[in-house]
Amino acid sequence: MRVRVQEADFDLTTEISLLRQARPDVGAVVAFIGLVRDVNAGASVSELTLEHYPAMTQKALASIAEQAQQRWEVDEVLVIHRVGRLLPMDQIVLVAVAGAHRGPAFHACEFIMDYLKTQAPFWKKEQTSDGAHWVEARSSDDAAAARWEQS
Amino acid sequence: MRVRVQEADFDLTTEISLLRQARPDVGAVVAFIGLVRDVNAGASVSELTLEHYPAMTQKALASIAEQAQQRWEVDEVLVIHRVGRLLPMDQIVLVAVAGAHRGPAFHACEFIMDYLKTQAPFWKKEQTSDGAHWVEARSSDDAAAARWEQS
Amino acid sequence: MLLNVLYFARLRENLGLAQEQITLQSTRSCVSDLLDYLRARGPQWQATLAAEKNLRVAVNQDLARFETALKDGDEVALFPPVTGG
Amino acid sequence: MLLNVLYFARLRENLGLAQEQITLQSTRSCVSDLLDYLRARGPQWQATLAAEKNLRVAVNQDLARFETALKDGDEVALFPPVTGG
Repeated sequence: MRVRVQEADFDLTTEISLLRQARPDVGAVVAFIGLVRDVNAGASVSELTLEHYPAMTQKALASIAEQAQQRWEVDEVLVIHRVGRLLPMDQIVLVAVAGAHRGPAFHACEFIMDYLKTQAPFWKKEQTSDGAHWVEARSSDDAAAARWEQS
Repeated sequence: MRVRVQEADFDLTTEISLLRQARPDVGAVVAFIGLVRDVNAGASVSELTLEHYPAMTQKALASIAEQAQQRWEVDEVLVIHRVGRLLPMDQIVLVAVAGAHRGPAFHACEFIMDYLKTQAPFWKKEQTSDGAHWVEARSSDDAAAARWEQS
Repeated sequence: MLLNVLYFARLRENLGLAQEQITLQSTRSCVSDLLDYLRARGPQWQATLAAEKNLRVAVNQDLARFETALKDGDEVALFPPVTGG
Repeated sequence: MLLNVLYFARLRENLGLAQEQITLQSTRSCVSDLLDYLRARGPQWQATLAAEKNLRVAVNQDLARFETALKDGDEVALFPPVTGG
């Protein structure tokens, strides 16, 4: 399990290669890439600033990735989340899961994203045509995370 | 919708960049990468040959991608499938879906893979420690595709 | 009717044939009629085409059923369940 | 008990404060007691911390509940619902 929080951009080919390195038993990689959109809630976005809670971020992401590895048979998990100033079309987050088969890899990747969206301490502030404002949490994200709760 | 069948390898960063090109409204990309495993059904695999039905392949993949775009709100779909001789750890297939939000992108990507596995005319022949043999279709793939049938 | 028949993967190997042209006498035939015609060629054909659960068919490059009707000039492909991806 | 209290995002901006040390008199307190203490500071604090549905808390870097018990030396972070990813 690899977790990184960084200002720098990341390269997909490089990161997926590292994830699979020396794992010839891996048959499936599922990757999610989150990107800065130039519109949000109807306003055009010129810039985004990502704030986080450094002491907690790594711990929260590692815990989410660990839960995924306990629930699904997957071999490797990578989470990279950027912080600082970002522009439209910039990459924000990469979640990549490698395993023998695709089903568990899809589930683990979507689970990590849904939990990251509701439990990892990041906050977005947008510069829009209407001024600067903090992005509102979406109730659809809470609903997405709630789907995974075990009865 | 872009569909390619080729012997050559593909580069993830390049392909995802092309997919997102000039689409600043894209907030989510989900990518699946299928890889040659060095083991299958207990035997070690030294080489894989992928045969296909050229006149049908493009048409079948395009139809699957189109169904996904009709069912989920996604912006761009890319499918690349390799044919010919491949070695363990080689990339076989890339399915990448770009859209505003992650839920539809995850669903569309998994749907395309499940249908590709059961409907696209590719056949794998493995060279293993037990000799050469055609890979058997997996009933779990039929079950995965059946999940998406609409009632 | 004249059909262009293609064989892929294990079928192509077992039958030793990738492609052939076949003329069916009837003007109203479906995929099953073509299969019956082929099975009558001998034991190797009978054995290779016996188990319908291991047989898939495409007519004019679209997945089809054994009861799909055929018409003059159709391209019919016979192959095992697919294993790509 | 001595607490290290952190504020993030909208809370940090509204309160004009990123971090402070707070001494609660009681030896048995939970997050809600800390919130009551903070709300008593004035209208800006009252307003910013009023809606619990827009408030999340972490104790020692783990997400916690308003009824989570606090102990001497804890790091308590208050912030709005997260919006990363």
